[in-house]
Amino acid sequence: MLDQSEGYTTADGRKIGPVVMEMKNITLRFGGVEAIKDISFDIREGEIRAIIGPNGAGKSSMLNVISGFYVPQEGQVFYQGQPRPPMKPYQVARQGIARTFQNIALFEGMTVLDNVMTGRLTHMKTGLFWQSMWKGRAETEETVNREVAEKIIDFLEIQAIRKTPVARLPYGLKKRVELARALAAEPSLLLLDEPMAGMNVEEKEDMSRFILDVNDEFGTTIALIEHDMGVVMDLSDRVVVMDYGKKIGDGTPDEVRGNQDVIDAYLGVAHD
Amino acid sequence: MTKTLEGADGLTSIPALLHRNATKFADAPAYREKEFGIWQSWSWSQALDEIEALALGMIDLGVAEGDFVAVIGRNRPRLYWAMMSAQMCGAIPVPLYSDAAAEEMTYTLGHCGAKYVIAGDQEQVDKVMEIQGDLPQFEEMIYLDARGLRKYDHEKLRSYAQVQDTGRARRDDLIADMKARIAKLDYDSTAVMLYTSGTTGNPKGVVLSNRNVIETSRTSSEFDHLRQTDDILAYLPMAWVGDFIFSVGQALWTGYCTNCPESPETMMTDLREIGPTYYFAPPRVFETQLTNVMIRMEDASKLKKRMFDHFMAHARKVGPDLLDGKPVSFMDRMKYKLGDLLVYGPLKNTLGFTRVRVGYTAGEAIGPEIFDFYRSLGINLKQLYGQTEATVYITAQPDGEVRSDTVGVVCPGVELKIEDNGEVYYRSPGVFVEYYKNPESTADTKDAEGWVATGDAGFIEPDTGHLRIIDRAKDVGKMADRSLFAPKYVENKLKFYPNILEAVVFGNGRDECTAFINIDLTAVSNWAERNNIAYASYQELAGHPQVLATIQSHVEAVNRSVAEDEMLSGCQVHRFVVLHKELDADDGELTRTRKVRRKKIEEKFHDIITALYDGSRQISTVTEVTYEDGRKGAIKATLEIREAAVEKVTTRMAAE
Amino acid sequence: MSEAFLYTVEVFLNGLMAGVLYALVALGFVLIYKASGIFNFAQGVMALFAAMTLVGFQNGQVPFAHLINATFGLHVTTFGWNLHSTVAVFLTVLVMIALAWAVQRFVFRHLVGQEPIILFMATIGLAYFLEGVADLMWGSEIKTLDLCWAVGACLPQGGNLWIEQATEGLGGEGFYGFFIDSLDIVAALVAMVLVAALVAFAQYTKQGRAMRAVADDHQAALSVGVSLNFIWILVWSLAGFVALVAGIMWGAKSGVQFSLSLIALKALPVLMLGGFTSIPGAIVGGLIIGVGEKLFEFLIGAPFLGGATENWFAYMLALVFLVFRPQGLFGEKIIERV
Amino acid sequence: MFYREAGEFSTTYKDDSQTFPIKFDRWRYYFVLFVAVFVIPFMVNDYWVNSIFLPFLIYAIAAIGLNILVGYCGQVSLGTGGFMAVGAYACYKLMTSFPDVSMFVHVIIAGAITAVVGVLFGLPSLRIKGFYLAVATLAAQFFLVWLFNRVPWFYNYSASGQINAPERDTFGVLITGPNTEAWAAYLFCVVFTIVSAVIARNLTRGSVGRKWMAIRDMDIAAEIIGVNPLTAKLSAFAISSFFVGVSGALFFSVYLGAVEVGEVFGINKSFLVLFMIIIGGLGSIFGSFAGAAFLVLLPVALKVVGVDWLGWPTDIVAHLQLVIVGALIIVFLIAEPHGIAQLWRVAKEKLRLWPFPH
Repeated sequence: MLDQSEGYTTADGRKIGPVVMEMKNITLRFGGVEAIKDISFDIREGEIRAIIGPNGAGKSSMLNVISGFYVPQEGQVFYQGQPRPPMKPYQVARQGIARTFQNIALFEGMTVLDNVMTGRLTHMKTGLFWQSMWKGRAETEETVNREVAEKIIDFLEIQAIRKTPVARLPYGLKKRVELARALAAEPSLLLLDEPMAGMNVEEKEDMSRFILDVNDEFGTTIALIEHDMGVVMDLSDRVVVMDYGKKIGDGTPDEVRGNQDVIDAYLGVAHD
Repeated sequence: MTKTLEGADGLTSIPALLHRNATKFADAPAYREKEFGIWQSWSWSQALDEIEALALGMIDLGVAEGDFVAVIGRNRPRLYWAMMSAQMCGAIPVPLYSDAAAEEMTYTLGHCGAKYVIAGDQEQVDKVMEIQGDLPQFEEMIYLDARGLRKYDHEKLRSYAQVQDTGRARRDDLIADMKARIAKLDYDSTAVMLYTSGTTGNPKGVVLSNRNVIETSRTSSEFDHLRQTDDILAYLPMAWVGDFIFSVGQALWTGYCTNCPESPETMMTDLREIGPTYYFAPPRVFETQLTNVMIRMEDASKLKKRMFDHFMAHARKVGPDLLDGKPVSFMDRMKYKLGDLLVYGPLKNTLGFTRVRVGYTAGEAIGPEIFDFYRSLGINLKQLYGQTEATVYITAQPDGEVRSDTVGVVCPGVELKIEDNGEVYYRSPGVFVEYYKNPESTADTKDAEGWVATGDAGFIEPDTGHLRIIDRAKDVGKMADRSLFAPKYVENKLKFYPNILEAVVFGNGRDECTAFINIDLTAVSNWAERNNIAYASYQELAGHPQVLATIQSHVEAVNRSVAEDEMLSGCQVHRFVVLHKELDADDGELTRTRKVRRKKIEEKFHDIITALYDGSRQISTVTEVTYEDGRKGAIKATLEIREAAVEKVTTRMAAE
Repeated sequence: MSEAFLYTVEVFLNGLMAGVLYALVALGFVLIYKASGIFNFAQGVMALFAAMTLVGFQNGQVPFAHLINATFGLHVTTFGWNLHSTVAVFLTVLVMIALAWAVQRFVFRHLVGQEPIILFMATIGLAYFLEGVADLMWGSEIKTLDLCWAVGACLPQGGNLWIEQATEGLGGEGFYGFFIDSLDIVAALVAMVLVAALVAFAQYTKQGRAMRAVADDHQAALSVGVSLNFIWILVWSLAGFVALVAGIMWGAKSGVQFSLSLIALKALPVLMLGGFTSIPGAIVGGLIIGVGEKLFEFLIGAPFLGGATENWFAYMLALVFLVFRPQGLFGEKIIERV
Repeated sequence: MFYREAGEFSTTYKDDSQTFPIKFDRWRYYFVLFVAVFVIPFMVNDYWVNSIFLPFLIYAIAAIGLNILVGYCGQVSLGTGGFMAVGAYACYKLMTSFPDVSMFVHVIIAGAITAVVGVLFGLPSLRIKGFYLAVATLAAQFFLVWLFNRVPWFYNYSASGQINAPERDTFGVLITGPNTEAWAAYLFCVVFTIVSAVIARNLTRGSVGRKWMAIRDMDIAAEIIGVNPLTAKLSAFAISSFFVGVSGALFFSVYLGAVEVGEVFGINKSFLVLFMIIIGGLGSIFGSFAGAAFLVLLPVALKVVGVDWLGWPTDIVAHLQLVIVGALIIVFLIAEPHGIAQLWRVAKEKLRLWPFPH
């Protein structure tokens, strides 16, 4: 197991910092059902952390706990040192946690650019009055944030569709736009909910490349859940494996690959 | 060589011009690039500042006078600046084709012994790193777009911005040195070295002096009345002499603005946004554009289509005359005005040509109807004839004397002579200094008096003084019956048909001509769609009987027109095959500028050629192809050999 | 028993009666909403339309008489006969079925799969359209509606003497017994019967079951071979019928006029209270609103607020209620997921 | 067809994000402004002003307001009539209590007051959605109308229960009352309309606008990316009600002069304005104008055709109008849910691509 104190250095020589978020003995119930059973793990600064497991293993619930959308009945979530009190989703966002969704949740009525700009909303503070005047503060703020948004757009290579209404885009591109929107918030922790779901091979490759580039370029800490084991393994630094709401493995991809329970979970007793 | 005045207005080097602009047009836009959704702009003074910063940084890096600095990447202001910075260091910029494969690059970089490389992005950096081993003299690489390069070993790698920062930081220490180096540059010191994509053998490094560049730029700018307020779109390979003259030479001389598109994909929309006033494109670009126009109009409503056709017909009738200022009846003028409101204006607008004042095409012959189409819209499209060795300009068409079948009159300062074998020779201030490290071929092309062989065969029309090019001189051969064999001439006639993309005619030393033909996928597939003809692959479409029939009709039409010119009537195509693959630069069948490599093709497809002459009805063959990612593969095909009707004529001996 | 208390009771009873009528209209909404997810704002206008048509038939009016006269300068008004109530009602039912078909065919078939709010706005448009048509057909003047099947077998009018006498003197001298409109009583009875009938229909008939199937799950219903189109026409017809009954009651009570279409507005809070999807909800909601607004007016409105609080009391009540229980009394819980 | 865009490019984000990026549109816009402000006032008579221009301008403001709430923020409201009433009565009270203050001030304050009321009735929107909310807003409608009907303080205890606009001016020019010049009334309203439109545009293209639209398109996602639904929805209610209030104030003081609340600001007013934005186009400022123009001109046109030409009695025409409007709503919802604005957009695209079909 990796040392939990000061971080570590990855195979490709990236420095991984201290713990950003820690899950301590999380248990989550829906009525009688236990979606998550006493799970603990941590996410470190600058690393790509994957949570994998067969369908119905409780991955999504886990992500929703991290994103603060669900509040666990037992256990405690530590974010940047302090225990995190239950809070509204938008407050979580303002703490620097951005996410994408398994089934795309873009704003269909807006253009790509506007969608990405919504990602900047947490950074835009001008009051109603100044906005109604537009000239001056509002316009300046708009420009400043537009620059950031455009950098992201350029980074994810969606310049060509900048002004297209999102509704007209194909699935793969929508996924990318959603990633752009999340990135635009310049999050300190980025959560990806099945980023590869429903993609063909090339799209998956593109997406993986982008995820790596994001982590490489902006040093963003990324936590992603994915049931497609193959993709995740060459993507992430450390992997948590879940099955039936329990944690059955945690460590570097290689460590996890060796883990017998994991092998069983994926090959032995399939349940979906 | 004719010595002209020592440096026009005493401006003897590119840096000098730059300084003049930075003071004379200080705040006028010099460069624009579509990036981050808007057109980032730099005035001349800002540009100078950036360029100096980079130059100083490069001096700091250790760039010495006379060093070669290779520049590789798509058209971007910062790369143009890089070339000028190099000149400011007294070094010689060498722009290279960014789509060149690694081995091609190994040769060029090795040949000029470039110590420094300025690369556009990761792709280029990777290519150079791959071949670093074979480049002993290589020292440092500077990259522009940091994307994906963060993890790279930065021992021999620096970012453009970083170099500029050091340059700015150390300005005071280095500025003197730089000024000194600039001062040393004179009218005959080298401005740039460009590699010609030779149709045979390795590319040659053409050394161009400040004289060459500045003199040509000056005369040609005056010839076309270019203005400081003009706009051009820089999208053609930076390694090509044309781009260097348009985007650097003339841009610096007249001080107009060079605009770079966001990416090749958005090229068309960017063109429309900028709406250049001075525009160059090779015939194939105009051709594809015209094809697209026609295709798009197919889906238009009946009425609109009728209106479009009606007014286009009218435009063809009077458009060119109006452009050449010839007399046109009042009614026709009015009707043209109306057409301009309803069709031409909007069309030019959607194509981005509304503001074009001077448009050029060159490189190969352009189809008359394509040429006339654009002319008739009121776009002042003209042809010029030139080559790297001449720093582009040999002949060009003055406003008002424009025709599709000539390449215009001699440019100011250029002398022309035609040898008896029909080869065209010229002499001008633009004539290149030498082929780098290649005295013998320098000697072959350029004689003691400075006359340069174009390698093209042609003749000057006595009445108009316009030059007409028949073909590559060395390709102009004799047929078995000693009559003149000019393949290019025929090929061009064939290529004027939208359905035909490429054509290669054989027959040198034989008694009959035959041809390979490449269909134009865009045009033909669209035609197939409309006649709902199903096809699975390029190969299948190319082999489709109806397609073959159409092509045959084209070939026969060409034969008729060839027959009219008795000198060349022997070149009628008796048999042809439609090839199963597109001729491609990656397979070495075309040059990077998409000129046909005859030898290569003859070797590669010898079996088909023999079949063309041994009277067999069809031929099965296997061809090796290279895919975009560099992998090689092979495709099998059985090709039908078609007979084409020819005109009977009494051929005259070419000797007479 | 104190007089005040007895008056309160009287008000309460009247409230119940009114509530039953609200419930009746609300029922129409629930039917359509359950089966097609359409929130039919036009329900009230349908009642008006039905009532006017009924009167029109009874008096043998010529449809579009005004229009015809205006265009051709004629002076036609009636055919000069009077139809027997039963026939008139029967004809009106036919008209309502035709209307149901038309609405389905020309409007909602083209809006399948649209957001509920769009459908809702469409029904507002429909309401305007119907109102206009009704006025054009039968003229917009106020009409009196009285149905008689035989001598003495008419819809009763005025206070119910029997109850009045039975309760007279309960509160001593000053109290003359409860005044309750017989029509309300009839209406209440009819409403109850109707509700019972509808429930029975939904439970025990084939179409009824199909209807519920559709309400539960369109796809499933389709897959077992239920014709959505038919079901939708069916529910709209039923709603039309309910509207007719409501129209008769209210028409008989306060004349057939535009204000009649406003009872639909009154039914809305009832639904918000009871939940759009539950028949019992509609009834309970109706009663609560009916009683609530009467009592509020009697106890607070009239004495302290200048009266006429019925106009808004129902809405305020529903509004306040919604804030605490957005899905209504009997409605299913709304769960949000990511 | 008329567009010549080649050579129009933006070198700053300011240029790129302006309302009319294309020169041709920009000039057309300036032209309209010029005509509206410098030409029309000098050629209108009472008839034109009172039967067309005033209602159009004032309804346009109301439509803009409602469009912000419904079209941009996705919160359907049927209480417009009620809120207009608030504006009207607030204006009335202000006019009567502070006779010497300029009408500009009165109207603006009236709008502000309405905004407050709007926020009050917007509170439930935090818990309830869709047509539940729509119906809930009816509460506002009925309660407010009742309030102004029953509480004498609001109509200054006048015997009739009506409110009548006394003569008030701004910069010494008479704006309200029977002796007002047509052009003065017109100019007064035109200023408010233009300013409202500009403000609305500025808000909807900025961050607030995006918050609203995010809420409209997918409220959960919006909250998760950091939009606070409370502020977003309430700001929409506030702004929307402000405009509606202003229009109400103008409607009473400048246009009608005398108001009986039940008649003028009843539920039908709510529907009328709602129809304007449906027909004009949800989520479009231009649509608000188009819709207002359409529904103001329709009755006028019908009257001209029906009454003046065909000589029909007015009531028939009125009924016919109901039928037509109702039908139109349905047709638009079926055929073009984004209304006239969308038709306009499509036409414009076609013109820009001319002669190409797409």
